[in-house]
Amino acid sequence: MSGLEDLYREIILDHYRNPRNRGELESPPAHRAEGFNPLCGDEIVLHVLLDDDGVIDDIKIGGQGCSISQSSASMMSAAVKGKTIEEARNLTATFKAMMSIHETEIGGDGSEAEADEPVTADLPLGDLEALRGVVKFPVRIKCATLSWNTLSQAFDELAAEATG
Amino acid sequence: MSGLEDLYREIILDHYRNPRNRGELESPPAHRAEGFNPLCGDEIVLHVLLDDDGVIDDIKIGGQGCSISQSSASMMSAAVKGKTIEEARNLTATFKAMMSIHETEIGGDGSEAEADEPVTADLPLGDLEALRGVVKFPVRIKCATLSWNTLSQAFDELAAEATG
Amino acid sequence: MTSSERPTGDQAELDVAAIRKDFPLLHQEQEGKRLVFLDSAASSQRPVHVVEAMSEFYYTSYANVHRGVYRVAERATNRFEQARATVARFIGAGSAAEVVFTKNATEAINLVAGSWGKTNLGPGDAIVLTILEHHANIVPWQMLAAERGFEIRWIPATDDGRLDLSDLDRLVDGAKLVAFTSMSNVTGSITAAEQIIAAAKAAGALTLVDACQSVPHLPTDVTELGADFVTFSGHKMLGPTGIGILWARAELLEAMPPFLGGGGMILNVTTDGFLPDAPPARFEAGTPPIAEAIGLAAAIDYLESVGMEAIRRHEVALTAYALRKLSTELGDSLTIHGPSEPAARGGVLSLELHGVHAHDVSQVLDEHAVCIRPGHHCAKPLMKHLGVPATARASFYLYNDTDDADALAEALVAARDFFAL
Amino acid sequence: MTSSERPTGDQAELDVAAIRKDFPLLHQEQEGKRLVFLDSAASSQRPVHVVEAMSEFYYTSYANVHRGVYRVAERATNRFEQARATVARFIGAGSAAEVVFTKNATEAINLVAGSWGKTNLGPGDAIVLTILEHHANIVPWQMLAAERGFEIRWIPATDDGRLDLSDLDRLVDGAKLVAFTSMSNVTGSITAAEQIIAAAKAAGALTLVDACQSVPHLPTDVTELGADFVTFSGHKMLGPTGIGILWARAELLEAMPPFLGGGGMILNVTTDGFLPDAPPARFEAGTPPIAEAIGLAAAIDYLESVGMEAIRRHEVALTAYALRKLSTELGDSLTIHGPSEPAARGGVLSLELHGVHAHDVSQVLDEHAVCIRPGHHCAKPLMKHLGVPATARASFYLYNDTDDADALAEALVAARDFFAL
Ligand SMILES: Cc1ncc(COP(=O)(O)O)c(C=O)c1O
Ligand SMILES: Cc1ncc(COP(=O)(O)O)c(C=O)c1O
Repeated sequence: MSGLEDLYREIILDHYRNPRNRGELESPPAHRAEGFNPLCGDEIVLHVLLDDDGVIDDIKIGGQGCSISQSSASMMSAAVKGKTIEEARNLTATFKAMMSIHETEIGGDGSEAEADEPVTADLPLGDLEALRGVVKFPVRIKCATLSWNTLSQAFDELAAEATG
Repeated sequence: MSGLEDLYREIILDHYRNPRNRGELESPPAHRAEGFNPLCGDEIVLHVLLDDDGVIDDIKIGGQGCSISQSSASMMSAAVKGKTIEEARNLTATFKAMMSIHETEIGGDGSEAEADEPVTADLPLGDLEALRGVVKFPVRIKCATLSWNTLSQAFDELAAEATG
Repeated sequence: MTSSERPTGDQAELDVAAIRKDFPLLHQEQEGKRLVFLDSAASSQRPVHVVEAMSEFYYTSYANVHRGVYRVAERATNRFEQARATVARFIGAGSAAEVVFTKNATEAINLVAGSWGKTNLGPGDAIVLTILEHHANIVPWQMLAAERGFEIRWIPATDDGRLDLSDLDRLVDGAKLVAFTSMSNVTGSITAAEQIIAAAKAAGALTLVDACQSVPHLPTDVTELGADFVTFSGHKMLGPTGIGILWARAELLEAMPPFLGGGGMILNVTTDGFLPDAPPARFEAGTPPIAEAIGLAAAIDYLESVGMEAIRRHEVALTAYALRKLSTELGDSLTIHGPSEPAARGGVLSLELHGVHAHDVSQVLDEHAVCIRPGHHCAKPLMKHLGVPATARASFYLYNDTDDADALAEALVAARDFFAL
Repeated sequence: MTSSERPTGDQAELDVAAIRKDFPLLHQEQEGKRLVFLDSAASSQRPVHVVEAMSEFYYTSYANVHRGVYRVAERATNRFEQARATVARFIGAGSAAEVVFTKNATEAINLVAGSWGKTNLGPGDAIVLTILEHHANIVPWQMLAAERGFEIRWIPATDDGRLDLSDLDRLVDGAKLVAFTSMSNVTGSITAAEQIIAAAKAAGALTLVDACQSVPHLPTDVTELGADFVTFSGHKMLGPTGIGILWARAELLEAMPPFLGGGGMILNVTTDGFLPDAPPARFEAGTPPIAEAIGLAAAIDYLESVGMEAIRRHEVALTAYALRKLSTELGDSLTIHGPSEPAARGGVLSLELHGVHAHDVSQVLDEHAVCIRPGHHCAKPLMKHLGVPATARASFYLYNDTDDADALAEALVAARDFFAL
């Protein structure tokens, strides 16, 4: 089961079993965003609370999913907390670049375009590096990126609210 | 071209070249009915004039079609003129029985049920016998039966008018 | 691989080894193990007979149907219409004209909604669905309801994923249509179609049976069943992709307006409008799935040569074996959704390995060359009812045997151990 | 059979003999004669590459797509999506997400009518069609117009079966959509797509191009073309039955509501309603034509290996040869509808043998093993315009050559003589 150990690194299983930042925040003031993986039914509910400087003051994760989507969400929450929106977006780009190698092949949902997005940063990913093994299992990439896509969606919604 | 000579008997070509009862009748008093062969675009316009005893006093054929549909219509007009509706229906049943052998195979339009209709008569077909060769060319059966189906439709419409 | 050593009384009726020979995909190995394909509820594999029937057709008799006079076109049309007659006979239809070819079961249901539903449902009306339904039998009705403003009522489900019919009469009262699955694609539960149809008839409602999961696995007689509409797909019954079936009573089809417009469904077209043709042509706009119909007919021939009764008995026996085996090997760590009585269900096992998400279960099983499907199985309302985000679904067909059930159990044990704290 | 004796300069570019080897159906004899297949405008034949690609896929990599975690399902999904990417590249689409798989071109047009049309057309609105249209690009709009009450305007045709664009600006003025064929399936006339699209754009109207007859025969670049919707079918371009394509600009697809509802097109479903997924999934309810997509990709590979430019040049040369040959052999007894200039048309010849109905022509030709199609070709408004009930249509593709044109001429002479008074 060498392939499996590549996918399910110890740190992933740890985040899966002990998810960080699990829960909800009052909304408003927090922004709530919901993401679906239509392929498998995984759902994620994000609550993001920004301070006046656009720094992520708090973030909570709800919903249900597999070890990959849950651990990715957990690691993401830890990684973006205390960061500005821009920093978080750059981290998202870096993470998705790591994941993008195969996403276009199994997407069929326009994800191709995503792969072309300029990667605006090449940040250190820390624990998130553990998810690199997912790339070898293309179907699971959508699990790993679900929470990140939902975070981008939350930022887009916030931006739309601000300008709209 | 032995197969072709079987299909295109001399009498068929004669009716094609010199169609009997070609034209229109004033409607009313005549009943007008229109038939389409959706497969090839052939159209037939029938005018039937009945006398008070339900005898076909006059019948005229309009429309366009191939040698088989035109000659069949021409022969039909000659055969049913002067007959009662019931006699004409019986002749139709006899003719369609001759044609029905393959109609179900190429129909796909419910013609199967038709083949099961009780054949109410086994009348002498006269000239119409010449169309027997059509059975060997299943696609053309619909050409041969178009005018007959349109005649049945005319009778049905008349009956509906009478009762309705 | 050890089947010769074990009692096979449960399923001795089918010669599964011989059947498997006909399915090339099942001959492959993965990581040195025989591939164990347990995903037929999503789509079955197909025997060489089916694939070769299509190839032979393309190589000898292909042409567009219904309009050609030349011999090849006539042959193509005959074989296409013979395929329709084969389907009609297989499901006990009164006539081939009651069989409409669609692209899949989903289109068949959309056709009923878009044609019958659009002309018969409006404000003040109600239809009845069930919590067991596949999205294919939910979303078309929700789309139509949003447009036409009628009510959708839901037959609830029991905890073990069967229909709860205790309130049936009240639910169907005043409804115009009751649309329900004959067998859940999640819990395998076989629904009491006779009872539902009788209640619907008593209430003056029509019935649509989503028979996607039952036609491939059980003998079917639509006339005896007494339903008004029955829908299913070719690809779940050894046939090709790209073809589905709507069966409907002739009088209903005759009264229904067209669904899609185009060539082949008209009597006449002018710039002012068009005159629709009779059914089934009326509902088959455009070039139909010609080779797919030939393939489907070959699939039916194959199923009939094995025997639908025999297939059903085999699956009941195999399901009974699997239920026993899984509970012996996995005990409390596994929940199997659906009826516990094998005769009340098809060979569809929705598994919940406690503490391990279905996705992860499926991933580990793939390492053991066991192919199952994780997810909501396009039945999210049922998932919600069962209180799970997803299940790991293993499903059997005529080419599966107790070896496959054993492999499933073994791989599940490995998955449990891998994810154990 | 005597091709070696005749100059073949016209078409020397394609090695037709070698190409024919790839098409088993063309190897058959009828009444001792080589089969001459001249019905590709209705549906083409297909090379072994296409049939074998599907067989190989069924035998090694088949599973339902998009939801499986196991390797076989992943392979199936990858190949299916690669097929989408192949189609996108072949037609110059901006992204694979702009390619929606349907069951045929007819469904593709119905999809645009039922989704975009239904939300954008209503009383007071107008769309523009042409007299050249196939019923597939007429009836869906007539059905929608009957429901939503908008006006349909018609671009007229010239006597020789081309579009008469003299009044184009007035016709498109205030219209919301101009839907037109890129090449008539009756007269072979290639329409001035650039001119129509420019006029439509100037008027603020969207454009739909029914490219069924051009994509198989001409290089196509939808982005360069500047249309909004382009539709075509797999079975006319060496692909299998059961698959069609809608290409549309991404922004349009994103704004359009679903057409058919079911599995695979949702993000979420509850008993209260559903949330649609993004395109193209939004428009592909139910199990898609999986093997058919694989077959279509193989067909595209084959076409590209021959070269679309080379195919076009071959067909122009062959059409020029056939037009000359037919007029030499049949003179005044034959009318050939459509433009007389080969470069202005595709290899579709609609023949009218004076005094002999198309049905009878086709019947006699079949005795000579020449396969052509008689009828209205699903273009009744055009038939009416041309003043004929039906035409006898011969159509060429990459596997036809001057021998075939000669056989056609010879058989037509026999038909004329047979029916001569
Ligand atoms: C110009 C044109 N449009 C549309 C169609 C319809 O294509 P299909 O039957 O594959 O839906 C055809 C083919 O019959 C055609 O020639
Ligand atoms: C119960 C049920 N209904 C409908 C469908 C939809 O079938 P298809 O995807 O072939 O349209 C399926 C299969 O996915 C099913 O299992």
